[in-house]
Amino acid sequence: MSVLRTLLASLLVLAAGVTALSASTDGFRAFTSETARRVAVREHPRDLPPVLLQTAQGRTVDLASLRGRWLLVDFIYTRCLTYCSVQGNEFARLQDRLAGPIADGKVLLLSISFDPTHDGPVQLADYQSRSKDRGAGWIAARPTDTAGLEALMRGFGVTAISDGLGGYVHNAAINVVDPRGRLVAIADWDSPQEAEQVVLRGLAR
Amino acid sequence: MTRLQTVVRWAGPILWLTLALPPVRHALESTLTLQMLVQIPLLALVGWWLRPFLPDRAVKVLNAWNRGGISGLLLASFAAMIWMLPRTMDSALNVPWVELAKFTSVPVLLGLPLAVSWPRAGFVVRGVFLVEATATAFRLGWLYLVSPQRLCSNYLLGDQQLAGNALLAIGAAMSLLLAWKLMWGHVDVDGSHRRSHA
Amino acid sequence: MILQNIVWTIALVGMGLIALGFIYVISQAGRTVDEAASIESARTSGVLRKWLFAALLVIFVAGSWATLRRFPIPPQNRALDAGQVVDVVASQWFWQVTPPSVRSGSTVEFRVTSTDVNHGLAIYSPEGHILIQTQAMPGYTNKLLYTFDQPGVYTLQCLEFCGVGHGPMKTTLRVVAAIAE
Amino acid sequence: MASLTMYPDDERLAGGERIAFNLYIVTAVALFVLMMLLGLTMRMTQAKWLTVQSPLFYQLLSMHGAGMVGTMALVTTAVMWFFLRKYVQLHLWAFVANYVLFMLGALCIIASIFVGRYGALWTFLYPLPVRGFGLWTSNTSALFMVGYLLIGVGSLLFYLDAAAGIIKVHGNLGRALGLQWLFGGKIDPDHPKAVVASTQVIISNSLGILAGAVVLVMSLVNIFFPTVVLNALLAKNLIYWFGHQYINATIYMGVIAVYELLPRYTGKPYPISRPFLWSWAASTLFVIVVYPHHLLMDFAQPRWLAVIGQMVSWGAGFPVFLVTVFGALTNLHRSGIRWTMPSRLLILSMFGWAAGIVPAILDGTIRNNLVMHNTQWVPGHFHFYLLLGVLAMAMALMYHVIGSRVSAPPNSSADKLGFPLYLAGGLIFTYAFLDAGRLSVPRRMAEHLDSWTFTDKVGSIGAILVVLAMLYFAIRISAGLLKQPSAGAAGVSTADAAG
Repeated sequence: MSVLRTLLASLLVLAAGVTALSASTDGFRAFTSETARRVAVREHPRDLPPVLLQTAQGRTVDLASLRGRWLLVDFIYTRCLTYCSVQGNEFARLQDRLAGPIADGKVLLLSISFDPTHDGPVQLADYQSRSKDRGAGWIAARPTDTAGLEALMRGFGVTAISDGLGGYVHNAAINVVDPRGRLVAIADWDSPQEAEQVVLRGLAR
Repeated sequence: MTRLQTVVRWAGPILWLTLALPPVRHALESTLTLQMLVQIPLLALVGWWLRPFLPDRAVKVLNAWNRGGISGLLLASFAAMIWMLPRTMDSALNVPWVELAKFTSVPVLLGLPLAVSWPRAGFVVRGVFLVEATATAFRLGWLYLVSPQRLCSNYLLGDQQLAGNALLAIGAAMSLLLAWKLMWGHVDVDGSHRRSHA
Repeated sequence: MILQNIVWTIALVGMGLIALGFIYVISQAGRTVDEAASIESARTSGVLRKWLFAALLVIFVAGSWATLRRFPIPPQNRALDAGQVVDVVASQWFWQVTPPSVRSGSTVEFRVTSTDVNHGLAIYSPEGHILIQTQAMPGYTNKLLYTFDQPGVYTLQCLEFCGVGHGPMKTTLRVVAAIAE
Repeated sequence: MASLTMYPDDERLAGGERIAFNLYIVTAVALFVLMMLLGLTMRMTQAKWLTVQSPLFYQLLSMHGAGMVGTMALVTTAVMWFFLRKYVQLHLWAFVANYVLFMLGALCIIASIFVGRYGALWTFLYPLPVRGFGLWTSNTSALFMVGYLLIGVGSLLFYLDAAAGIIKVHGNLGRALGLQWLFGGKIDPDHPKAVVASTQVIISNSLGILAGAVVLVMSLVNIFFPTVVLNALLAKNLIYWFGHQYINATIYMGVIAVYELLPRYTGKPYPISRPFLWSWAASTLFVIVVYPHHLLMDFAQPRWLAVIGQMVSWGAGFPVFLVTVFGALTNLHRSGIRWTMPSRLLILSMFGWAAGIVPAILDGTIRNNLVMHNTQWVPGHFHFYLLLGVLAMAMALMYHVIGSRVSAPPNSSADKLGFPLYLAGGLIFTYAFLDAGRLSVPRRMAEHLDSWTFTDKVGSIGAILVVLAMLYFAIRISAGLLKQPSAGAAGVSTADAAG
């Protein structure tokens, strides 16, 4: 009798266990929180918070006011010597590849610093020129206050942690925001083609 | 009940509360290695020590559904699997309800079932469980070492690799220990049946 | 005599000796003996086993020394200083060999790797027997040394199963006569 | 002398045991015939007597490899179970669970090969399973690997149950191996050889299965998450460590039949001795550490591993030649043996193992491996000791058992024809492989040059003879097993079989 009961209990545990595993991995797709973030954004686009940003030119812009065009957003800090610098180059290259839509005012690139205490307009402008900014359609900016920074980090799901050497390690990526102001896709930071595809597909619709 | 016995009986809840204290919690979650190989195992230990709080009648009922400890060990295995995922360990730091889930489910669904089931498990069931656990340590360690990117947004790559090496070391230690015990040690094959009190 | 024939001869002799031992014992198996003879034959068997052990031990030690004294695989972690270097890259299912020809008479270092799965590089003589080989592995470069004595067209054949195009995965290596200096 | 009783009572198969044993054996002999037919098809394709397209050829090769290794393991597990259960308590459920999991695993493997067109061979050498070039998908490879995992779990259950039984009687595995008598002390003359051999298998193959469980799951992770790239050399090491121990365990399980049965047929006791214990202790260590001889051509391996591979390969000859084969021949010498099928097969198996190890040792030598590795020399040597060695061991037990079921000894005139057919076919078949190795013919290749087809043709002829003999054996053994045991059971059949 206890054999049958145990068998039944084990089958129930098995079913519940597989269900729980599946639930906690979005159906065995997301085993890391970064993948989970991407799956979640793809399936449920997320509205962005209204946050005030100060650009490299010193102007103040509301993130919400940038609606009406496609935004490619990445997060940086300008002291970064490793891949953030490459991120900048990738953005400059995207300026070339998306030159047409940028000229039409349909696409805008936006680099946001999560290290606003250090990254003022000067540092941001320097970052852009170091990255060979083509001069059109790319804004580098920083949030104007801590609350804004937190709202941004939460809204985009960005985690930056200290690397123990005075710098940061963060889940770098290219975030795609549609004209309605919703985060709709997240692409690897080193595969701008992927982000570009999403934008071009969106523009073609 | 002597004082010592009282302390022993309450060791589980005391450890539970200690682990939940914010400074302890932050310290043990400051690196992946600490969370995975110290905090979660200690939470499982809490569950093991909660065993005396189960009423005898409940244990009796459970035992009827837990021949050879199989269903209990299966439950513990699934709980362990879920808390081995980089995603869950990562989210526990950012999402309060995940952290709460960890603090409750690891003791209740991992440690406690182990405590209830292990003494009932025979040689074969224990063997399968231990071989699988050893293999899992090797697999996870290997995985953490070869993953090209960080598996947890909250932890550094170096930390992840430290955890990987630690897991490989744990796997190796478990294999050697098991091999040694089986080859030269004393193994009480029938002990499980004799100790399987209600 | 090429190595393959030496190995074949040793194998035939070894297997033949074992067969002879079996045939001898089987030919004796039908006979039964009395207690005394049985004890005597047990004693003989014990002595024989000691001799067999000694013989095997001598073969083991001498053979190991002879075959390992000069280690047959070149060191992999330092420069080999061979006169010629050929890079060999294996992919499903073709070889990239640069340069495609070498000179005879001086040592060639083959640097062998793979871009995808495990392959095996075997160098076949123009007569069609394997001269030497190594594995081509993704992520590793195996260094092989060989000196061609004769000019001619040698074949490089894949020798590790690598998918359906494994058999036809071969190319040629030209060995030209060394220029007299 | 209890051990010389032809059919002792404690070996009788009662009720469920008989059904389980018959299931194992009938399944195994049927699978052997089928897998041999696949082998023959491939050999005839190489001989250009048949046309099989390359994709199908490699599917057949994958099936033949996985199928033969699995079936060898299945049938020798039955040998181990048959004898070990006399000395320690084994649970029938573990024996049956192994069978059920084996069959489930086999189904996965068959489906992945014949439905999914998997063709990355039984070694699933990383990363070939995920690079099928459209012939097979990664999911197909995953199914194949799940099949292995199921079979591995089955073996593990059986070994753990056996380990429990052995430890209960002997305290621990070290004492079961007889390590306490290596350097002195009076050896218990009743210490069963079957326990010693089984213990060795449990130790080494559990390690092998552990390695397999790690590398299989990691390969699965790579299949579903291609960004997780494994180290190809590490994966290869683990695969060969697992594969080597898994196939070698079949020899060590099978040889139990020789230890148990040979003395009954020669009528001479076959006592346990210190050299015997030394040989098994050494074998236990050797089989665990010898696997690098499969990676001698991976120059990236540390040199010391290659040296271990060669020296231990050579050293492995000592226990085999000096103790088991020499002991068997001593037992046979002037014993007045009556030649029936079991006794013939037992002696053949000793010859197959001993002679087959010669080309193995030669190939395990680094210098020779440089020209022999991955030629047909390799299948030459392992077919030698699997076909003429291990399979003969297992069939000796099968014939022995059916000897108790019918009223005549297992020695019909058809048997008298079948045995030499098998032996001659086996020798022709294996020597054709070895000679092809001498001629540098690669193994595992569908397309053969015209200059290679001579040995292919000779090998095919040998294979045809083997298949014919095996087909006869399979029918004969299955029919014999399905007969009811003779009415008088043990006592009566003793006289029959000895007569």
